[in-house]
Amino acid sequence: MSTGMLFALVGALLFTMGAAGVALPGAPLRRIVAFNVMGSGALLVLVGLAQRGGGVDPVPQAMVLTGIVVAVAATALALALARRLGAPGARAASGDDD
Amino acid sequence: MTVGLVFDLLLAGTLLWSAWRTLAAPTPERAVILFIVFGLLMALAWARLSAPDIALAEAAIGAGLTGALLLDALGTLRRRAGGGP
Amino acid sequence: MTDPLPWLVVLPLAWASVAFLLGPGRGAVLAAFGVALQCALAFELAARVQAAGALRYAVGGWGSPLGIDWYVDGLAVLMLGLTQVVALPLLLYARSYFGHAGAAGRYFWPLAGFLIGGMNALFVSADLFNLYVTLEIVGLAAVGLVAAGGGAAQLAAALRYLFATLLGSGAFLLGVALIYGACGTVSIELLGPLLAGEAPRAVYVAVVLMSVGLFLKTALFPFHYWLPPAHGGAAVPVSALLSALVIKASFYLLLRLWLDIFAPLVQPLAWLPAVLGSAAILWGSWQAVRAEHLKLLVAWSTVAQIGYLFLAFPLLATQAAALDAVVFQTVSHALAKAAMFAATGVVIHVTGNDTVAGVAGVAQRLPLTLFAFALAGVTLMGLPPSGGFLAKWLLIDAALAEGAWPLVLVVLLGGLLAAWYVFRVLRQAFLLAPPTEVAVRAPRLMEWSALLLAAASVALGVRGIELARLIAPVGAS
Amino acid sequence: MRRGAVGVAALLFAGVLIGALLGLPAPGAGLPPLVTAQMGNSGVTHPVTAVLLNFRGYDTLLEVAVLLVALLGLLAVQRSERAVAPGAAVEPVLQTLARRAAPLMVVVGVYLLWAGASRPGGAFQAAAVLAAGAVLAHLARLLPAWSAPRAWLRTGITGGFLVFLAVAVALLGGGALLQYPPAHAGLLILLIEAGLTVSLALLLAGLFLFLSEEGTRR
Repeated sequence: MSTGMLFALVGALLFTMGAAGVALPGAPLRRIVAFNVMGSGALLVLVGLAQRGGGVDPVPQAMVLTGIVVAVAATALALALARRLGAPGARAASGDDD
Repeated sequence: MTVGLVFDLLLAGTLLWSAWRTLAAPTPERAVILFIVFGLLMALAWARLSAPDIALAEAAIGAGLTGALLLDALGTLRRRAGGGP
Repeated sequence: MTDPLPWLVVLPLAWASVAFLLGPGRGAVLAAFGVALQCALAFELAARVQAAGALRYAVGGWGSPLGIDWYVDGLAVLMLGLTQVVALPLLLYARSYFGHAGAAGRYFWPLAGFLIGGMNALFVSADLFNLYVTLEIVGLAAVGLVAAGGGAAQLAAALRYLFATLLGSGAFLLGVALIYGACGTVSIELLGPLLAGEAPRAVYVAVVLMSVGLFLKTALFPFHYWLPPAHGGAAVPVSALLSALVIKASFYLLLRLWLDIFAPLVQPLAWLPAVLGSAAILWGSWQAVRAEHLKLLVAWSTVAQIGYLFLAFPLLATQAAALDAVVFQTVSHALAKAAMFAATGVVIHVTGNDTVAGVAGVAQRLPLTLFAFALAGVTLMGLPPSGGFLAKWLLIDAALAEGAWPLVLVVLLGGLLAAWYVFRVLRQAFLLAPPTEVAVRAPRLMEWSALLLAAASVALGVRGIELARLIAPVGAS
Repeated sequence: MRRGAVGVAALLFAGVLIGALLGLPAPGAGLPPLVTAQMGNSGVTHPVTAVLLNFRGYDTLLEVAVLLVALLGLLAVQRSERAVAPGAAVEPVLQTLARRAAPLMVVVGVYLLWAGASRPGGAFQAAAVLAAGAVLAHLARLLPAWSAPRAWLRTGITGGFLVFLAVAVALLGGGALLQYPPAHAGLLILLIEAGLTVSLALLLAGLFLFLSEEGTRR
């Protein structure tokens, strides 16, 4: 199995885990982290699958750079909303470690 | 079995494990720290996929900036939840 | 005259950034001029497409597969025209609405500009990855607009909307990744022949992922959960833009993909959107009938009206009238829903009350606005001679030709339920108001833009033939 | 209940997805040969930069718009009056470290921008390093959080995007949107990248500094 295919499979699993984390109810911060795992997974599939025959494909690599920037933009917006909301989930969760 | 393949398999396993721990972490603090580790491992994976541009961007933006954003949010939310001043 | 196509994408992005550059709350006049110019450009483009057929444009001059292509046919130009035409009165309305409101309007103009620019870019793009980027612009701008200056409930609605839209675009992105991996290109033009033959299983997975992602963004039942709080809780001009246009953008993309490259793959699944659409019509209308708050009533009505868009999917392959029905429903709902939200905004502004019960007495105080609401209601119910009537008539016609009786039944039942929730508001409006209220004057501009949009949604039924002619070449391609 | 249902759905989906990936036939040549063939006309020598700023430069234009939209949304939900005051004292070690690191990060940023034409690097990486420097300086209390986007900041944030748009439109005269003439492609790409580096650095730093409340509490 090529490196590309291996990481494409890892990406598929990461996407699934992350998507489940976003879909499940939970503290906003956790869902934001899950969204980032999901996005990383999709991007890993994009490059890994394209390079599964060995070799380097600059086209999906450039797309992934775009994808990473889009992900950080969405993360910042989500955090801004969660912070203004006072994040009720964070309150419940920090009770057991403080 | 080449050294490269062994490294790839190890990296793949660690990546999945860190993602799982991130998502299943008992506290948001743990989740954020583990996510930063996950981001750095992602950068390694990009390097293994011969994508140094992405590895750079992932380390700086994916792990670095996103991590800083999450940590900062965590600090604020916790201070507020702790009934701050 | 130069080619209007690139300007339709560049212009809104430019005035949006300049509006931000000017500072918080600024940019209203700029936006109005920009969209007025975009209207003219869209009509010029429509004339060109009608004269010469569909256009292809290679951004950067490379052409697919190396570069990104634009593709503009009748359907795309119709969406471009609809977006600019609905946005113009809504922006004038917003200028009056945000005139005195502080926080909510601070970044409305740049966000609205990016929203419109993102939609225009989406309508013309023929590259799957580029479409993903346009989806993100539209999604994030819409979330920012919903959240702007809001209280806790509004922020919670925006966050829920954000997670829904991110999940949708994430699924779309994985679909794009699978298609690139399987076919080696993301150009829709080149994918056509590649997907027509025997496609690997990964492509089927991609089709399902992208379709579900777009269902989620279009708020098709049962993925509608995020829509009522978001559209019901946002500032009125934002609700109108979102309900009239933004959900249509993801719907347009879905329709385009299902008609074009996904067509050979989704044939056995075509009944699924119709089933979900039927459920949306019945459930959404019922919730609208039960809604206590005026804006929530209008938002639930959107959930129901989205359903009609999907009813025609099983008929698209065989009945030419089915596509006409979808297009008429898209256009007439956009106009009517923009009008209805605009009228609702005037009522809330004047009565200071956002419940259905609070509408009492509006018939005397705001006859013009109530007339606009009623006209928009005529379209939603599907009474002649409105655009909604034409859409539903064509749909029933196509369904009868296929012997699809259940669809006919759903359309009729949906019309009755729509009549119920519209007349609920109208009856209340004719009740006498409690006499103690202080008179607030209705802004003239807000009343007239609502009426203009409502009148257009009805007039569409009379002058619909031109639109049908515009999209006629789509089926041929 | 819901947790279980989502878990089962995720397992099923993962199985189908992995099966589909393993069932894919060997890939064709794909786009790399096309990229290689056109590298000479791209104005740069690094393939990823050629794709990012020339072949698919329009994607990058819209991507900057995504960042701008996120920042606008973030500003729109911010309270209008945010008192930004210098915060409490911080570890002197961190401050010294940040003082040393900041100029270094500027140097690295500029290097990455320049390197992007021929090897890994470019505007995005350069901007990310610069923004990381700003975040570090902020954590060391050398740079306060931003309260409202002042005129200079708004100019810096939109400047790179407007330069990009202006170049795109200026090229309409010679052909299509963003169609660089091969002879001038290198120079135009460098111009766009220089503008983008400033704007993206401010945008990325802004995502952090407009949100941060460190130093905003007395």
